[in-house]
Amino acid sequence: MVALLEGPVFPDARAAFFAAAPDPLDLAGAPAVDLSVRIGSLTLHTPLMPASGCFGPELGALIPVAELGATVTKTVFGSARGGNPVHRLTEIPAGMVNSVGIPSHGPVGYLATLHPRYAALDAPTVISVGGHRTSEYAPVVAALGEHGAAYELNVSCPNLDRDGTDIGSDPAAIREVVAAVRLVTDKPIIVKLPVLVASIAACARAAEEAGADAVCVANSIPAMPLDALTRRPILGNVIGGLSGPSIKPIVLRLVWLASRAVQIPVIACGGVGSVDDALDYFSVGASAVQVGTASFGRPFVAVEIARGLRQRCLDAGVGSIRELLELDAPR
Amino acid sequence: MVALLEGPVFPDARAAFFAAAPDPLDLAGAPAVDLSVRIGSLTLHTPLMPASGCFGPELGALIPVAELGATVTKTVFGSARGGNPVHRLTEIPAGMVNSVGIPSHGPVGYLATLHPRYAALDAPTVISVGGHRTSEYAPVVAALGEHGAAYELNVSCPNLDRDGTDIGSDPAAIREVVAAVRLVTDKPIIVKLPVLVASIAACARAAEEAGADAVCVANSIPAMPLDALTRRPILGNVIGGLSGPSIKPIVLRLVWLASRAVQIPVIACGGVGSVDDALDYFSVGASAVQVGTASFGRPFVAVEIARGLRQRCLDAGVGSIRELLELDAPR
Amino acid sequence: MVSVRPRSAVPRPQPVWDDAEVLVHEPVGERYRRLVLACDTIARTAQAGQFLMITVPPSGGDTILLPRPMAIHRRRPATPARPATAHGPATAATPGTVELIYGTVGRGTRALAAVPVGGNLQLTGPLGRGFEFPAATRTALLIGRGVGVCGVMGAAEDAAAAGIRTTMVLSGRNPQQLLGRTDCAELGVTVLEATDHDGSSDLAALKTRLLTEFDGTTPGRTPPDVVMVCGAGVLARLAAELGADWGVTVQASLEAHMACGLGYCHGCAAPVSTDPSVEGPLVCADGPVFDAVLPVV
Amino acid sequence: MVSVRPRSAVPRPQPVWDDAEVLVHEPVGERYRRLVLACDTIARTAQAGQFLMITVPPSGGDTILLPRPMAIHRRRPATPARPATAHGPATAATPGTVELIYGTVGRGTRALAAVPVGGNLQLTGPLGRGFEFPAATRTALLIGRGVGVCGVMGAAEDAAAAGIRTTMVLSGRNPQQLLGRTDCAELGVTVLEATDHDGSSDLAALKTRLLTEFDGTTPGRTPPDVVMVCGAGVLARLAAELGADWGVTVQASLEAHMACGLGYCHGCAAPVSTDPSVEGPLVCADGPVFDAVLPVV
Ligand SMILES: Cc1cc2nc3c(=O)[nH]c(=O)nc-3n(C[C@H](O)[C@H](O)[C@H](O)COP(=O)(O)OP(=O)(O)OC[C@H]3O[C@@H](n4cnc5c(N)ncnc54)[C@H](O)[C@@H]3O)c2cc1C
Ligand SMILES: Cc1cc2nc3c(=O)[nH]c(=O)nc-3n(C[C@H](O)[C@H](O)[C@H](O)COP(=O)(O)OP(=O)(O)OC[C@H]3O[C@@H](n4cnc5c(N)ncnc54)[C@H](O)[C@@H]3O)c2cc1C
Ligand SMILES: Cc1cc2nc3c(=O)[nH]c(=O)nc-3n(C[C@H](O)[C@H](O)[C@H](O)COP(=O)(O)O)c2cc1C
Ligand SMILES: Cc1cc2nc3c(=O)[nH]c(=O)nc-3n(C[C@H](O)[C@H](O)[C@H](O)COP(=O)(O)O)c2cc1C
Ligand code: FES
Ligand code: FES
Repeated sequence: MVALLEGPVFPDARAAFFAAAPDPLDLAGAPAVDLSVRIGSLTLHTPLMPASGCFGPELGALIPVAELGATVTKTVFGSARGGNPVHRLTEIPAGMVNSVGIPSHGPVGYLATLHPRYAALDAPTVISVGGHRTSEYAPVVAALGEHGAAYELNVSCPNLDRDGTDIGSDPAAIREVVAAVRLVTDKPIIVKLPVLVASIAACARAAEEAGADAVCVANSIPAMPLDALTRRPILGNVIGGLSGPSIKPIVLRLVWLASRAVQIPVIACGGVGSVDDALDYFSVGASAVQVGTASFGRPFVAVEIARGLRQRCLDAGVGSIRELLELDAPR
Repeated sequence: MVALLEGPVFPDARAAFFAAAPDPLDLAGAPAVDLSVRIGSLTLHTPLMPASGCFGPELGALIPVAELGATVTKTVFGSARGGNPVHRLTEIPAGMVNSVGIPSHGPVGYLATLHPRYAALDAPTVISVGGHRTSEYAPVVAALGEHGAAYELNVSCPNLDRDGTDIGSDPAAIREVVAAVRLVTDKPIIVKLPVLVASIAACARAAEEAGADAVCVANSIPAMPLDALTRRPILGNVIGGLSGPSIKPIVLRLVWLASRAVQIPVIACGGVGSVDDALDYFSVGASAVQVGTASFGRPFVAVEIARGLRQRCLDAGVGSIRELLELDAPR
Repeated sequence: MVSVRPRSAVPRPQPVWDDAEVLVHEPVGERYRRLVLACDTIARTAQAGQFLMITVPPSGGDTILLPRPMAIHRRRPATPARPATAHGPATAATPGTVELIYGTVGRGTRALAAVPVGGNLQLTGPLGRGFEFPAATRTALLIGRGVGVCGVMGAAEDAAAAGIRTTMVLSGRNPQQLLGRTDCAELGVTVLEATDHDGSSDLAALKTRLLTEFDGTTPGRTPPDVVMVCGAGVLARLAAELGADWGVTVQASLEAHMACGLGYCHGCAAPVSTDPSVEGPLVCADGPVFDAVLPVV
Repeated sequence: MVSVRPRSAVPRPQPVWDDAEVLVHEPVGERYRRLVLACDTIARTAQAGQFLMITVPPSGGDTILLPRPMAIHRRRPATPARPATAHGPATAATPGTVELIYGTVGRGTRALAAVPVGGNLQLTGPLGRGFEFPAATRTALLIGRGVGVCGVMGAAEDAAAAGIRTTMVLSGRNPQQLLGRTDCAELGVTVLEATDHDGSSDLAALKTRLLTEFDGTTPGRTPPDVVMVCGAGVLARLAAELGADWGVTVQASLEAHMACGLGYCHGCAAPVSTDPSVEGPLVCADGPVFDAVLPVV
């Protein structure tokens, strides 16, 4: 890997956006807006973070990362993986489908190349960890040592010890993964659940009972985009993950069910691209949201949502999102 | 129930459409196009049929039903059910969400009221059968006696004997349902699988091994539409099934996986609204398609697709959809 | 409480699907749009209070999947060409048309608003069970609010044809937005305006006004023989109260989210069943017009 | 085979995001459209062969999620206002602009085509590692096909500024559709046209022609010091063959489906890795310009 950003910084075009961050002094007299959220021992000052795979330290020079609650890395696996053949992604109406396949340099490679660049950003780093057996997660977390502020366990990975169905579709497998990781770290554990499960409530409860500090609901939905003309699969891997606006109504239900099933915070992920999308998820029980697909076209969208949430609270004269939702909700 | 259509028929506005049916005499000299498909002992002359819940005998007066391969009834349950509270459906971008809740008069009520009207139509009737326990399906099929040309088992129903997860998400439960129904009928059995399953291949194989003649892939996807202004659930049941164009890329993958997993025909169902949608499904292995949501706005769409498939074969000078796809597919 | 009206002696017309040309499509005030569609069969057969399912064509990149239910505001059957006679000059044949008025509220009606004059709209109709005057009706009170006026205007047409003396309450937010004034004038219907603007649409105020208007003592002020209502649910209740007071039949047109409009999708069941194993009546097939009575306490 | 070019001594500019005004947006022939965007920083800093990620605004009901990668065809840095002098009249300041040319192929570029002059486009750039002339380059052969011409035009600009004698093959379906003639004339680049129309774009024909053109014996016909190519994959192979024949460096610009353009989404890895545990280079960050060599047999 060559380092991407070598040159001088020309901040002119970005000055206005960076400057737009609300000046704390302006708020004198206004109610104290508290958007902070606790994930285990970690407190995020705002409930906005990027979705795994949809953020990189390269963005540190383009957006005010300090205005995010955390950053989230692309999933790190135990061994080196090259990822999937081309094409690895495509856009379809109201969504994109990706089959990047999670190339990874393993935890050692990650710590050597990417982590220092994450650590240099002004937000806690959530390291996403993957595995193809329930036994593969804990060693990666252990190898990451004390790096990262929290771990997000991506269990939307085929379980090679069983029939290749996702680890996250099986509550027992989730339990095994989380229990093993709990033994090697005291840091917050987030379990990121897949969509294609018989019972999201059972999966979320398995994560909670095994010691997770939060669940993230959900990952992209497996899909198979075809070329309109040739009818051939567009993706080199044939199947990819559908993300973006079209999955939101599906994920809303999962977040609602999960947040009724567990006491730990539920982080919503799926099709968030606006303040209203975020508020929709908060209204069905989410404590925080992740932004994926929307940030490719609008790299600043998560920061904008964080600012927008604060502004809506200020405008409404309330101090928290919960109060805002109560106001919003007509009787 | 009052009978809906009491009055005289005014066929003028429909004459042109009915007349558009290709005249067999016109085809002299053209290759014989054979679109027929076998589902167990039943042969459909064309691979087009409506999706359960999206057709009624009322349409017999509006569209040339004889041009469909079959009709499919709304799901019949063993006991009377009133269905869900309002609203029962809504439209969202690229899809609709319904929580009708499958009101049913039970098999006896169905045979007394609806079945005679289906039987009067010029296409075989596939009766959709549902249940909330694996033991509930066979008695309904038995009660239907010799009526109907085939049975479609809707296993996207919460299993009240277990934790309320869908019967169709559990291969063992699918096996129980199909084996029990197989004992009470010799007619073709189609098993209609849900989307939210860990392994569609395992579910399809369970159906095949227990004696099903076809699988239908898939049902609508559970979702939770919120009112844009109030952020309250739109549906009386909070959760409904998402159907229409936005689920097609998700269902394409399921059809592809299912048709590689079993030898019996796979009937595709999800977002079909055009000849190309149908061909996309055929190209990933489907043998027939069902049309649901698209037919509300365009009641004649399934007939149009059936005609369009035949026309494409004629235009290409081939005799079957398989040959058409081979032509279409560039090397 | 609404209940399904007893089966009528008059058969209902068979719905057809049609590809109807848009003859007029224009704004009506600030909030509404008028559509005049050429559809002979429907113009000839539709009964008062019936509706259409309109398939909204895609607009921009937005595809509308479900057809939208719309009341048939006016029916104008085709007239044949007539040669000049001693009584008047020659007239050309006119096509049969129906007129709709709708408000743009969401994606579907916004896309509908983009359909050009000269374009075509696919539709199914006439649908549902409409209003029907009880035998020997001589006077009628119709109540419509907002676009609900369109739901009852067909009854005003029938009343005019049958010589039934009719009063119509036109209710709405403000005087500028009231629909139906010209139609009522054309049909010889007495209009009572009721607006939020001056408080006259307030339910209690309206009730008092109607009880005075039809006080039963002053000649020409006897209560109507039937009340027909379409609009907000609270108006149906008001009508039911008046009907109970006056001892006359009340017919109310309901709305529901619909997919098929024909009676098979079960999307539109009215929420009136108390037994969970029994479904409420279907607004599209058993209604949209129901008998409205006060719930028994 | 392509490989990542060795790290350059020249630092790459920091990408910025910008909200650039659309100054020109017009058809170019039948298939393409030209966009001129006001973006000072990018016009000043972009290197030859770099690209932008353009966020396509929603058009009609259609929202485009992923930004679209587009080569920077021309860079025109801002010029300050100049007072009249003995040498000439006063000139107004001009803003820094970049010019893009694109073909409308799918949803994204169709929606892009709807952006009006005077509107704004959000974009990130300049991105990627572009073309770089090896030290002491005196002559260069550039090859572009279709919109691929835009990928190499920046190198022609650099060559013109550095006094490098340049020939450019403009390849395309037919003479009317060839892009870049005016640019080449302005930059003093010798043009060789090659079209499918008359068969001159045929790979074998083109190769023979280029080998003759640069036969190494006739004076002024010595092989170029570097070959730079952008367009179809087969052209990169042709260029690599020529480079091998002539013993000179070949740089090829590749395309890939992209989401971020910055190097973190891994959507754009080139399919050149043979070891499944090793990822191919990222077209957006390690390229789009790579060294192209013939595979070792
Ligand atoms: C029998 C009947 C007659 C009607 N007549 C008229 C009329 O003459 N003029 C008029 O302006 N409106 C009429 N309506 C209401 C009209 O159908 C809705 O305003 C329209 O469907 C809204 O669609 P939308 O996409 O703009 O709104 P959205 O809110 O975006 O629609 C979302 C979904 O909800 C449904 N929906 C939303 N509001 C209603 C509603 N009030 N009734 C039924 N479905 C709704 C839509 O059909 C759609 O499926 C009538 C409704 C019924 C049932
Ligand atoms: C570095 C680079 C520079 C480019 N420069 C130019 C240029 O100067 N002029 C020009 O006309 N085109 C250029 N392209 C190609 C251009 O990006 C695509 O034509 C465009 O993305 C197609 O988008 P669409 O939505 O219209 O097509 P669709 O086929 O509908 O797009 C579907 C998806 O595939 C992607 N995609 C499809 N074709 C391509 C392609 N050829 N390259 C990359 N992604 C693709 C789209 O970005 C989108 O995600 C360049 C591509 C790259 C990678
Ligand atoms: C290009 C891309 C790469 C992704 N990589 C990962 C990943 O490495 N690990 C992971 O858990 N999720 C990954 N995801 C899924 C996202 O984190 C997110 O769950 C999903 O995209 C849904 O959110 P969205 O609709 O906001 O995009 C990826 C998504 C995209 C689009
Ligand atoms: C209004 C409505 C009612 C439905 N009722 C049933 C049903 O009774 N039984 C069933 O198996 N599927 C039912 N479905 C699901 C459809 O049969 C079909 O599987 C789904 O809509 C996906 O297909 P589509 O995208 O073509 O609509 C219903 C769908 C809709 C929209
Ligand atoms: S709208 Fe389908 S049953 Fe009434
Ligand atoms: S486009 Fe994201 S890594 Fe290249």
